[in-house]
Amino acid sequence: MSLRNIAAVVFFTIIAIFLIVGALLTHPFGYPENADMDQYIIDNTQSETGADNGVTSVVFDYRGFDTLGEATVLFTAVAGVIMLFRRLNK
Amino acid sequence: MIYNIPYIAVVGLILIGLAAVIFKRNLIKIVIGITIIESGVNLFLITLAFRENSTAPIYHGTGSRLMSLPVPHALTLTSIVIGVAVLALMLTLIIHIYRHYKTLDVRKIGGDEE
Amino acid sequence: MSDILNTLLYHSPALIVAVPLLGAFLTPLIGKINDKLRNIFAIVIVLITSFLVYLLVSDVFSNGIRTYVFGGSSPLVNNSFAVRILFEVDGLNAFMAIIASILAIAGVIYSWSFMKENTGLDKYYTLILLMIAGMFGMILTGDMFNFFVFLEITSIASCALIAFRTNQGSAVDAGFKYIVISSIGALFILFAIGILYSQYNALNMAVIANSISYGFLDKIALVLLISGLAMKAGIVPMHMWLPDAYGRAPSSVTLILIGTTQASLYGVLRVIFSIYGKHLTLPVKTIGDTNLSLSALIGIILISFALLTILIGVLMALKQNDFKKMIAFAAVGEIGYMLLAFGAAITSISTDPLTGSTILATHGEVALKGGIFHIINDALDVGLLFLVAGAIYYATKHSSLNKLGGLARNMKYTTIFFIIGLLAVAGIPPMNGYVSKLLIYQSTFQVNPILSIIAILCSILLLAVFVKVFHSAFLGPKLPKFKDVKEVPKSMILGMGIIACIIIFFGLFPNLILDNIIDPVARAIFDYSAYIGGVL
Amino acid sequence: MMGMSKIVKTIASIAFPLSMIYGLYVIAHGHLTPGGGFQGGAIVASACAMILVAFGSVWTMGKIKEKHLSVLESLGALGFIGLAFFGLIYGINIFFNNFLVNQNVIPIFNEIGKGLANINTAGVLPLMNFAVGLKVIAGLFAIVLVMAYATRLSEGK
Repeated sequence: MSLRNIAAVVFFTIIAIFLIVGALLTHPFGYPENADMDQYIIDNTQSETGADNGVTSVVFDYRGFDTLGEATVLFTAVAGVIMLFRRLNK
Repeated sequence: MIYNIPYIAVVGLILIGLAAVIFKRNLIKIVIGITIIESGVNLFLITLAFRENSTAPIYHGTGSRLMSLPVPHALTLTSIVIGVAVLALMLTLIIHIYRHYKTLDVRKIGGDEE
Repeated sequence: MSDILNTLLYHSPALIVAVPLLGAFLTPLIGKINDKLRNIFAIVIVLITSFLVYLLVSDVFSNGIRTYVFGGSSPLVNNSFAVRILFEVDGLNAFMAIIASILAIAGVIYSWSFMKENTGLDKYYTLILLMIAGMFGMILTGDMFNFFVFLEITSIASCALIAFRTNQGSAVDAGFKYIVISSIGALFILFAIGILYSQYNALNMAVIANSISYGFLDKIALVLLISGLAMKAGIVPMHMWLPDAYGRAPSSVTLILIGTTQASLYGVLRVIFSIYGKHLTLPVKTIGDTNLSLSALIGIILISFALLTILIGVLMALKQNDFKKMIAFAAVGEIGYMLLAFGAAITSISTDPLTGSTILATHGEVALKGGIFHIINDALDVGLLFLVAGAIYYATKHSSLNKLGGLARNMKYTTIFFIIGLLAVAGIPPMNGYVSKLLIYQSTFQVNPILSIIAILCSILLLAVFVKVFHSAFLGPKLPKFKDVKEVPKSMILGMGIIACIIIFFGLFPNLILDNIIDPVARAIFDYSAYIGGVL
Repeated sequence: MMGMSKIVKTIASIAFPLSMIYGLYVIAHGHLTPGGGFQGGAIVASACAMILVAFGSVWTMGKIKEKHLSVLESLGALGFIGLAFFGLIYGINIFFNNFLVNQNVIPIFNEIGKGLANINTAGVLPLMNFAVGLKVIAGLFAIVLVMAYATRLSEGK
């Protein structure tokens, strides 16, 4: 075992302990502590955005700018992949 | 306690992925590790959305009004698409690395060949 | 006329991100028509964006925080939670936007001649514009998840651009390292966002900052956020990708990459000072009689990482043989200086015994100013050096120091720009680096004298490194193989000239900058209640 | 890859239109039923990828080039950001404003869903779904096509 491996194991164990304790402390599954924002969206999705699908109303209306970013991520990946497989000489 | 099992599963997935990234030497395995971490995080977001006895957040006729939270669904959707984009780019780079070095072992790549 | 300007100003936070995005989507179509038109189009898009940044910044510095809600008119519903995404621009955001716009203009203009001989330029300009848009998005957003999305846009675009020279194995390798580190960092950040969302059911930074309670889960989120952002900012235990990525990418890309790194550093500041700002003076541990507050703990951790970063950056720069890699390690060292200043500032935060509000000691204020000023100085100085290295590569097709020599005779402008950059990075009086480094030495001396001694020594070593480079690359007899080397084309000189002029201006009138820009920014960083008040 | 046997080709060409229609259905009903532009686009793109696997990358590249796909993708992205920019002009003049609902810009779209209602509800949401769907189809197919074609070249050498 090299020094690098030992450091990696220590780092890994610390993260593991913290995350497992964190998992035990999270709110019980199925009972969110606080759901004001989401309840507002559920109650108002039909009247404010006109959509029946709450998720679509979040994706394209309430958080539409995120979706623009998401579409841009895909656009970036396509541009990157096409650029990396380009012909190198003119 | 029993209610926290989904979170333990999330932590398990994240730890498996991290272990693959830290300890594996094959580039493809590293990429698989990153994808597993990402699945763990997506699972975490989805578990946050669930409410006991709730339905999907879609109105159809006269259904129950207790619906699961819509925002984490939207976040997961975004994060899945981002994951696909990152995966495509990583595989592209791996193809190029394999063409240059004829190996996928991290210890054998990376030398300068001026 | 003023009507149009007012409308533009009102929409400017959205347009600063949307205009480069629109440009990026249009670039492949325009590239089909004509190559020159596409280059002009990219420059025009960046200039429009910079004009909008100018409008926004001048307004923010005079009138305070400005918010913009996407798709709705009011930021809050029922006065308690923010359903829609909103951009919140305070002094710190505005300051980072200035840096980003300077780097974007210089980078795009420089690209015109620098990249002329390559194929795939349609996609190159698309990705450059996407990177710029992502950088602005990271800087201006006030929403955690939106920050994550733009972080991913910048990291994917910059990864593809780092690997631009696919015929060099090391470039592809650098790109792969970068995407692995940055995607793991981004996943840490996403996980932390999930943890915060699960407790407060909010994604807006100001709303989270208002209701945060600093329980165990919040501590985990803090650690995940800072480590994820530190991976992207190139702080030492996770700096492995940075020299490779900076060194192997085309120089114009490196310039904008510096901006994205600093946007991640901005994220660290925002998380510590604004989101967790309420709890910075909370006592976390009692050792003997002294209470160790959270700010002291974070400050000490940051200072120790900063010292490691400075030492490793400078010492590794000493033994490099490749021009660009040497500058890249110097850039690692410079990141350490900023972190040192912020660490020193955070340690000096305490609770005022009379009023109960959090206050910053005098030397902490100086350190904060020095750190902020050093952000812009580092971007300009290291950026200029990278552009010079790119110019040398363009003219000679070599970047190894052993093969270069005697270039001063043929490349006069490049030599002058290199001298300016060298003096600025090392912190020699007439240049801007001197002012910020002096502030950092002065304030860290009050925290602990050893810190400032190490900082000064490393700065001297940095000077020694670059004098060696200057001697071996520019001075000496004219080498026969470089007989035909010419001065680089005009657009590259223009790109370098813009940055050099700003460096000299900052160096000659430091008080003007300190009073008008740095001072309000320092106050804005520290004042978390104003940031919360901008929304709630 | 030179394409697979005749049986695979026949089945793929029968299954292709079916999965394509299914994907387009998911895109069109994104605001009413589970699904949307991304999900439906991924379905259509995987139908295209099935054709790519069955017939081989050379044959597919002869039918459609990645340049054309790239242009299509740009058009989809432009449609999406264009709809966002229209929000600046109509209605309450905010970027990303859903200007067709509750604001009487075009009366026919000014309708609100009442439990799996008509397709002309929800204002700009269906239009954005179509734009994103076009983008995702072109984008994912371009990635798969370019990767398949590039790896074919390296095997030939």
